Amino acid sequence: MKLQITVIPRAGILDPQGKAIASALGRLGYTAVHAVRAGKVFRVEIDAADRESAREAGAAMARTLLANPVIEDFEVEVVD
Amino acid sequence: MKLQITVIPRAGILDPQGKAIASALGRLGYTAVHAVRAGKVFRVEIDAADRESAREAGAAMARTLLANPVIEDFEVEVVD
Amino acid sequence: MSYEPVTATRALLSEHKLTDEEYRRIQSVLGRDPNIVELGIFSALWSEHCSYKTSRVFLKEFPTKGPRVLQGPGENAGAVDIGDSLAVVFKMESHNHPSFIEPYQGAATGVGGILRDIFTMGARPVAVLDPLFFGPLDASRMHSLVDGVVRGISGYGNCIGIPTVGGSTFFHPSYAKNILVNVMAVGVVRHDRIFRAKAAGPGNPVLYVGSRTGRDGIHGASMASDVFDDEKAKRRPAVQVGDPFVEKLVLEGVLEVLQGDAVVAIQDMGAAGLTSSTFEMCSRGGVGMRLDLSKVPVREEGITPYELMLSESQERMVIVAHKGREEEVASVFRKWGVDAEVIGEVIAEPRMELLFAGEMVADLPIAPLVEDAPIYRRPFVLPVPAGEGGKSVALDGAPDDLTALKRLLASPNVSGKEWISSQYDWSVQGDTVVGPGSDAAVLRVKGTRKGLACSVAVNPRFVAADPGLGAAHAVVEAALNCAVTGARPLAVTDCLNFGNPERPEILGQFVAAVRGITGACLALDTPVISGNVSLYNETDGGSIVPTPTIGVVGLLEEVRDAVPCRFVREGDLVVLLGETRDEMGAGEYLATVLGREEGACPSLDLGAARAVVDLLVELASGRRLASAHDLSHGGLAVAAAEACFGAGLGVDLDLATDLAPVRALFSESAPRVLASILPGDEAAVLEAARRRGVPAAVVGRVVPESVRIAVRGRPALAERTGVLEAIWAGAFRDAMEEA
Amino acid sequence: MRFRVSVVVFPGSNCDRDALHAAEAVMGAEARFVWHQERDLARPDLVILPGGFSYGDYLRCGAMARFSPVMESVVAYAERGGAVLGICNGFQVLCEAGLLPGVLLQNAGLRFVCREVRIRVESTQTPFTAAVPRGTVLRMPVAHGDGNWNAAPEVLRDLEAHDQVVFRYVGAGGDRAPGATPNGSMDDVAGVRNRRGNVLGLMPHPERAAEAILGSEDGARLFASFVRSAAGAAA
Ligand SMILES: Nc1ncnc2c1ncn2[C@@H]1O[C@H](COP(=O)(O)OP(=O)(O)O)[C@@H](O)[C@H]1O
Ligand SMILES: [Mg+2]
Repeated sequence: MKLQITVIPRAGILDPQGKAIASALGRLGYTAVHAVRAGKVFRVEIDAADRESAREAGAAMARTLLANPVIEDFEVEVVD
Repeated sequence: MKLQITVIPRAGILDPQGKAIASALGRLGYTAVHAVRAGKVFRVEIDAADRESAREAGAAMARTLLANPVIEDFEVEVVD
Repeated sequence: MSYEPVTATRALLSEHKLTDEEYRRIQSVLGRDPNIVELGIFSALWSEHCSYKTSRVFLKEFPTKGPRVLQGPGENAGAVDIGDSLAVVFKMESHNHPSFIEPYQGAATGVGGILRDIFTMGARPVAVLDPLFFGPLDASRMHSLVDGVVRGISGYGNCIGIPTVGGSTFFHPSYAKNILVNVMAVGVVRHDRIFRAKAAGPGNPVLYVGSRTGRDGIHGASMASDVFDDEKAKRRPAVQVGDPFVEKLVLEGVLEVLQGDAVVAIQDMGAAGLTSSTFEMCSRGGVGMRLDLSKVPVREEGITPYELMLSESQERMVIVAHKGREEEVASVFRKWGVDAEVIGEVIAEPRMELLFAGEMVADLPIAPLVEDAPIYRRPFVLPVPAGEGGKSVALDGAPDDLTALKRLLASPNVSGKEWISSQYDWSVQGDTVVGPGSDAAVLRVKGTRKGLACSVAVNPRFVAADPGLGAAHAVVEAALNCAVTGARPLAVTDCLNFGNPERPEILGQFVAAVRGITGACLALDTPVISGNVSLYNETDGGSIVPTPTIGVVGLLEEVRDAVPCRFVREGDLVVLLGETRDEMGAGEYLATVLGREEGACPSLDLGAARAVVDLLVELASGRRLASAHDLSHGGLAVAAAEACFGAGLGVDLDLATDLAPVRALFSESAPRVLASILPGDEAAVLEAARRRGVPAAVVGRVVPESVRIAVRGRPALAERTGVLEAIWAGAFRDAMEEA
Repeated sequence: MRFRVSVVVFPGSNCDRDALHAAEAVMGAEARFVWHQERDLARPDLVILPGGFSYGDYLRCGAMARFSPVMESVVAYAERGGAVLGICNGFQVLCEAGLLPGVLLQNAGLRFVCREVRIRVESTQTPFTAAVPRGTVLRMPVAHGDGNWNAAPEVLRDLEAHDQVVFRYVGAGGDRAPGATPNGSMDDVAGVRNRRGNVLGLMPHPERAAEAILGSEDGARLFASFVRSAAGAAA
């Protein structure tokens, strides 16, 4: 099964990369862009009995390793 | 409108980060994980007339700035 | 079955960059047609990049021996004795084409590749230097190329933990579509631990160590041997991605395993990967190998033998171990988390037998592919030096001298490069005595009192004006950069970046440059111990200016006594060593201030250069030098200003000369050095210079806060040091940050 | 008595040899490496988590190293009051492991930065600064891409209240100044300690500024302070 785990800096947490990208996009002429948040994404191939247990494993990985709960939120999606 | 732009190393291209994470997950006991690819995700807030034009703007940004077409693929999704 | 003999169509041969003539030679070597795997192997090994088929005949001219040389060209890197049973190992290489396609990965894997050359010799790498050559910053993609290259070097070098302690950065329109990324690495090893890449001992196991093989950069070696065009840039061959983390583990594993005696020979996989590494090891040892390619660790399914042999996946090594010791070797790598697999064995007969899934997929003799590879004696036309008889160039439209100095300090070639060097970890390993920003970096050698000075140099404009003389200047400048620290220049490495050698005038530049380097190395007693040739640096018919980059390592007996390149103390006397002539041709002043590139390359007296080097080493070891800085781009005025930066000092100079002030200030005559000495030392210093026949004069003193230069008593320019320093320090940073 | 210093080596540590050298040559300690898969710290008086790129720093700096077997021992050792010094990547590992407060984000300038900085001693409540007067300005290099220390405002207030900010970046004059902080750290924080004071993390590299030949001996003052405190404690 395939999971997509998305890790994004929490609202209110400094995101220097997102800020820099937003202003670079502005300079490139994308003036309709107001805000960018930059995060990480992980595509994980995993053996699992069903979607629910795959999702749970993904959430556990995110909690222990992939995201830092102090500054980041995560989302887990079963892609296929 | 909100876009999510996902940038992932192309198939066949070495992904050192994904490789290191996959083995870290293995060490942590997630032995059902075979492979991880690690990429970047950007959440972009943008003014756009409609979903289609938002998506197009997102694709253009990915091509010019967010992704490196030599080694990365990207996907654009309109989140809301 | 795909291992049938190929049908040598035009398209197939051209894809493999083989000529009809070369194909006939393959047929006669084999007595049959090759299969596709064999064809790929021929193509890689006979590429210019691997075989040096055009350059080899000329490189023979280099002086490569000397009492201190422990290993000259021919191994992964050269080695020079530095006493205390230690040797310094160094080499320079190019990663030009890959960096133009993908600057981050191209530059990163350039660092990775040259570091492997150092640690396969058994040496622990201690420093990296990065000579870079770019087009003007406003050229298409250039801004992101500069950014990407610097990030790539930083990303790889910092992670693996080898300090990047110096380099050079030169901008010229001829690099706009063909940037040059050269990287030099330096390592230190005990004499008795120097390892070589000579396979031996039939029955000895061959191990594959490091990252798994993917389809990265297949045809990289033939790409580097081909003229670039926009069409190819679009085809985008699979780019090699570097993994500095794995390289760090491979490095530690290799150095650990080489502490023991289980290893017979070791070689990294560079260009043409498994092919060149195994064939070259066999060639050096006069043996062969039988390899089972099914045993090669792979990253993805379905990789063919052809791809396995030609992949340029990074961070891989080949090791020949003593029979029965393979497990010992593999277990060291396993401890470091690195794959190590036995993939075959050494055989007595000098042949390469490759098996895959039980089938013989290639059976080739070694010598015809390596030492007896084709050698070309292509026609060449020696260049005619620019500038009629060194005639004085007119300086019409010259601004006042202060304005000119400010423009020079702001020019991309002269301005400070801290924006680059601060992205590199130059202090890791705790041995950096002098980091970037000086003529040469200085590293201490732990466990001794010694130090190593490392520098790179080339002035491509000089080389363009006169390839022979310009190349000699590069050797002299790199040596002088070391000597101003007090170090005795030991030896030279080079990276010869030129255009398409199939054009006689380009090959002529190459030949002249090799001769120029040879002459300078003989005069300075600095043999060439390693190097690299990068030809075909040409895009859409436009060639780069010839760029023979030179790296020099020098030895300081007492690293504590390393001489700084900037003034240290108010009241010191300033001494100018060397003669200033009317030599504005091919200079920075002409290019930057007047927008012209013309005139003759400055002359060079190699005996005088040797005398200046000897004098500097003598004065430094007698602790007579408070500071010393050699004069290069922009001449005396620029060097005088630079020597004031950092400490809030200034200088007050009065030049006694017959030259017009502008020429006295900005001529690029070499070799020259601006030194500061304690008042009271002048008699001894001038006497030492006289004894060695070096023109020397006290030209002023170190003062607070302002730079003032007069010529024959008449003020030429005066400005506060802070103003000049702000221009110099800010120009490049601002150009990179504003876009 | 000779001090025993254990330098932890993670795959990708690259200042481990520098730290060992500083421990031996500057502190006069008996120093050894402890491989990340070991659990025995070898009865140290001090554990150093050195700089580098553990596991390539591929996820977040320090995130993967935190799960190394040796870290269980380090955590237990720290909880017993053992002295732990995290330098650069070691600081990041300590934050990830929860032994020190805050996180180290990417530098505000989004680039790796290697340069000399000045840091001011703000707290003497650790053995590493006990003998270095508060307000002392020390010169040493930084070299990192992710040294932007951040914490929730209430966490920072709490740290201040308990004198846990040990170093701040300052300008040439010794005062906090624009441009002095190389990475955007909140409140110019360069190093923090735990409540008890036995665990210290900092981004700058004292081990690269511990000998005159390297241009600064200021880093050696931290090591000397530790040696004095530990000797005092033992006496
Ligand atoms: N790409 C670079 N990487 C690291 N250091 C650099 C780079 N470019 C320039 N420098 C440093 O800037 C200083 C000035 O360079 P350069 O002008 O080439 O030296 P020189 O004064 O000997 O001619 C040197 O110390 C050099 O190491
Ligand atoms: Mg110089």
